[in-house]
Amino acid sequence: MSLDDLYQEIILDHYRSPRNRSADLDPHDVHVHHSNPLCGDELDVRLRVDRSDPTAPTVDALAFDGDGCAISMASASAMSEAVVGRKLSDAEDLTEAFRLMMHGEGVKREDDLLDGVAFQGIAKFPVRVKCALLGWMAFKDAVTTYAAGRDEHRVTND
Amino acid sequence: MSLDDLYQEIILDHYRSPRNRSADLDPHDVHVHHSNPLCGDELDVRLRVDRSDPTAPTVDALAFDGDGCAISMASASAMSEAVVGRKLSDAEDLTEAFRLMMHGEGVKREDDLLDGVAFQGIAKFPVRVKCALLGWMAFKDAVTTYAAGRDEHRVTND
Amino acid sequence: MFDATTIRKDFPVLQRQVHGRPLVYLDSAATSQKPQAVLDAITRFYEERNANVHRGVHALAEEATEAYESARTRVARFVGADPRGVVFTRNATEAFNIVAYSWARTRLGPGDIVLSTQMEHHANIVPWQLVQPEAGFELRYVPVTPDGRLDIDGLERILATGRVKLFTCTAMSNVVGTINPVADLAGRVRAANRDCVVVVDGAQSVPHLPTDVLALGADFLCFSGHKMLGPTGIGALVGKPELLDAMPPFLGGGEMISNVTLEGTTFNEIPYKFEAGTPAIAEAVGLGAAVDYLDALGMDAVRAHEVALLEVALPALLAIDGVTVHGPRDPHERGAAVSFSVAGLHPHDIGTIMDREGVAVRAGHHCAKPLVRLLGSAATTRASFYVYNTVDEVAALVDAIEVTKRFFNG
Amino acid sequence: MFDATTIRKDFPVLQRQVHGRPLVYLDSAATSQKPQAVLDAITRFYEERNANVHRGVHALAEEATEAYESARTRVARFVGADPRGVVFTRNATEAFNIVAYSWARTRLGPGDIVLSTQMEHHANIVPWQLVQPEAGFELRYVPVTPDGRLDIDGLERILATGRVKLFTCTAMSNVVGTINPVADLAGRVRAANRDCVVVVDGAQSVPHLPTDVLALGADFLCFSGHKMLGPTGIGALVGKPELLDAMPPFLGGGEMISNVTLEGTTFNEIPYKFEAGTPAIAEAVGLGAAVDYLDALGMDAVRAHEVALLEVALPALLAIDGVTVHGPRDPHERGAAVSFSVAGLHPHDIGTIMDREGVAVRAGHHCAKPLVRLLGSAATTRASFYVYNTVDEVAALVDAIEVTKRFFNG
Ligand SMILES: Cc1ncc(COP(=O)(O)O)c(C=O)c1O
Ligand SMILES: Cc1ncc(COP(=O)(O)O)c(C=O)c1O
Repeated sequence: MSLDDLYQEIILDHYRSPRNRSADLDPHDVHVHHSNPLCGDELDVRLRVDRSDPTAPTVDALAFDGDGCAISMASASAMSEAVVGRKLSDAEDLTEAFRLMMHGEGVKREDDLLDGVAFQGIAKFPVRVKCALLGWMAFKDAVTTYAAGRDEHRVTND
Repeated sequence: MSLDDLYQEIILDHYRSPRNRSADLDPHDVHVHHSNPLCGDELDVRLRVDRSDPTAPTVDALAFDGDGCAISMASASAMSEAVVGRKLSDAEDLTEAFRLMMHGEGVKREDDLLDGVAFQGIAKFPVRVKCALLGWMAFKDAVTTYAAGRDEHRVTND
Repeated sequence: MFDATTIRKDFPVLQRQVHGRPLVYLDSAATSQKPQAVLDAITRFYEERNANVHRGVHALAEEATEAYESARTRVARFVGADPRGVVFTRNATEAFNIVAYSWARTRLGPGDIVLSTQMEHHANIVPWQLVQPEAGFELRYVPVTPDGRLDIDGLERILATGRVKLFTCTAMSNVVGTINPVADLAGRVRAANRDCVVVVDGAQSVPHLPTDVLALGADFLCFSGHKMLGPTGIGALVGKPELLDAMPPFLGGGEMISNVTLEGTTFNEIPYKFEAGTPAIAEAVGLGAAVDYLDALGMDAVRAHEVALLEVALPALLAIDGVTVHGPRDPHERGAAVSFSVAGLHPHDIGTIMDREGVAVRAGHHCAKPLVRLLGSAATTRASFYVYNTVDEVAALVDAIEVTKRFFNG
Repeated sequence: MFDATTIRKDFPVLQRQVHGRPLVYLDSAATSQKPQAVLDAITRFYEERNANVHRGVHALAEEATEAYESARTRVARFVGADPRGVVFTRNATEAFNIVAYSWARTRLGPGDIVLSTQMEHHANIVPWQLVQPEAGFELRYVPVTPDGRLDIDGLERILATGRVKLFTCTAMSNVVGTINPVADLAGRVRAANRDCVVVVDGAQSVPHLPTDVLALGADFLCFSGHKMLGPTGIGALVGKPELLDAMPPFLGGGEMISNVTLEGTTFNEIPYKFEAGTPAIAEAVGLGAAVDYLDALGMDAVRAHEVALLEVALPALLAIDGVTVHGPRDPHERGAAVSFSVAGLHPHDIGTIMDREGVAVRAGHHCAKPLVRLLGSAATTRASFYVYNTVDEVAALVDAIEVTKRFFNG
């Protein structure tokens, strides 16, 4: 596996020109802060939910901000593109597909992951897998927090 | 160093026919019990002191008894022969000569040690040195205990 | 086919001469010898991928981490455990201390009983004694019968108090060889108190018997690498993950933390929570290779080989005038550590003379003084067998005892 | 003559390629590589005289004991200590825990202060935090100045309370490289409280500087074998014998006892009192060989070599646009662990790209989060040098940083 596979053009592009990266999202329904003390990564995810169909709330908008390595920031950026517009339940399912891919268990929903697929090669670098997962896990937590009727959550991952 | 050096005829003879080995000594001035819990050796030494010259008390009689390996029992036997009849101070000095010999620091008072000299070779077997010292250290303790005006002492040596 | 004569060739030290005679190594219960495969695994680790583990982003660090964690997985599989429940320690002793300090000391108090047995190695006595004054529990011991077995009635009497919160016993005695019916004992203690924690000393059993920690009914299992063909400096505490999870950490430092601030610290997940500082990396790799070696032999075959040796050794020893053998006489009820006494001779002298004959046995209390004292002496002589010992070596043992008797009895 | 190019040949792993490039190993502050002499000492021990130590009467047991105790004597001499005060541990971390559990926990209470510093490795923070709630002492930290030194005024202010009973600091920072004036600090704390116990973290200094524990004014000195060319699984707590003597034991088991009965136990003399169970025998032998190797090089020459490397490396790093070097800039005031930051780049990414160039550096908090946080970041990149590193490797480091910058900045 070459360097280019690890930081391919797509990942570098998200790193250099992040999508949906912003210090705030006004208004938002839920804000989560995730940190990884071992790496020192810090990530904020703000999520606005569209409840126009009360039986199937969707991701109306999402903003992330943070401090971390190229892979964690690029992955959060790719995540933001993949989940906006999706039903929460569907986005959660997509998150699980990404997680399984990062644990080397094959690629499902390849088309829906959009640029997220580019992170597939990182599964071969165990110490970097957590970086790629950070944004997705924060999103998942945001959905769970929202579903529990709360609007704020701080999590420390190892 | 051959087996014969370790358990030479002299040592085997003291082991098979111990001198001054007896469960009691009547009367005696002081009784010490030494044990070495690591080896499981147990040794009693009873000492009678001749005070006819109050400025120079001497070893009137000594009896040892115990449970231990051939080397410890033979060495106690050889010790008993070497110290009986000596002034306490002189016998203590002889004990020190034996101790130094066992630590490989040369042989002093060779003639006075009598059969004790036979144990010299054991200095080369570190794990057995404590066995050879047991009787002599018990004797030394008996003298110290007597000098302190007491008549009984129990010691656990490592 | 299991053939000790072939297996011996894998063990460089067994080519050695001692006092001009071929070494007959019968002290494997103290520590085993190491096959070339284990030495090679250690050397190769240092020559090819030595680095500190966890969190390093460079290739060597990744490879070292992979080697270390793969060893954990193989050790876990060897005893039927979840790798998350395998904490690498220095030795079995440290494993007991972790349970004593982090579980017994923090959970138990006055009114509770920690129940050990009179058959235990000091490693399974002293840690409980050390934490007992602070915790305030009562420390009791299951009695041992004259033939070297646990006294089940004695056990039941103590269990009847309903206060036994931790039960610990060895799966195989290092002195009398007895194989204890651990699963049955665990059942009894849990029948008396459902929540009783069961600790098993596997220091002798894991090297010599097929082991399944669940089948044993053990909450914790402690063992050492150096007795099972592995290097010194490595052992394991195998624990139920949920128990380890709930325990406070023991040693503090790097690796075992999640976040450190000057005000306080959060801890890493298990098993890392109990592995403070740079671990014994090469040693874990060596233990992994030892487990592979034993797996290739097959633990059933290892056990069968030892039973076969015992079938020769026990009658041969008993046939020597003046020799007493301690512990069970049926090879199927015991391991290959055989303690014996020779009338009128002290074990130290026996050990020394036998060494002159090239036969390495242990003489002393075998770090199990309470048990040896029960046998009515302060010391015994112990011959212990392993995969590389042969029937010829049993004969050498018998000959050396005869030489020793002649030497002292003139 | 000290010649790193010749010395390198003693280290098999340095012949390795990584990602098709020669390995440039700049992670010795995490763990050092091992010379052939150390690997041989370990292998020879197992091939020629492996046995359990102490009390065995057979030849192998005597030889193994001799090898183990001779290693202790040489390690003691290496740091100017009495062998009775050298306790073998798994690593520096365990050494700190012994002092924390057996000294601080049993001696200190409310009103007392344990004073560490903000410059410490987690091994010198977490053990004090772990025992603090039980003991009730106050745990404080000497502040660190922005240029990575201990704040002496801050120290004096805390000392002025008169309540500091234990002072601990590193002799050399593993992050910013700072060499602390330990003897001077020890003098200050003892001037404030004559009985204050001084603990020194020698994990980085003992491998890289000539060490005399008395000259340091240390009551306890903690270090690890694996950072000083020795194997994993071995380290040392060096303590004043009279202090160790008076301390209760920590881990319980075999070796550390004098007599065991079911009612209670008496303990062995030092250092054995603190070495429970079968020790890391081959690892001690390996550490003895490492100490011999360093002695043959001469610790003054080792230090001079590292200063020479720093004289090239520091200006070269500072000359790179966007690079900040943390800690003292005068090579004579610092060790060879050099942390740096590159503007706009995350250390993990730097470490990964540099690894692709064959350059092994560490990225992260280096188990010293409080200090790294003070430096204003969550992580740094660290290059650390040792006896086998050359000026050419400094050039490789600089090149790799340039490559990394180009890669991310496009
Ligand atoms: C300054 C310092 N102290 C303590 C330690 C802990 O050493 P170990 O992990 O070998 O216990 C280290 C090593 O990382 C260190 O650099
Ligand atoms: C039954 C038993 N338990 C515990 C131990 C302690 O093992 P270690 O000294 O490796 O910690 C031993 C080894 O002597 C043993 O035989």
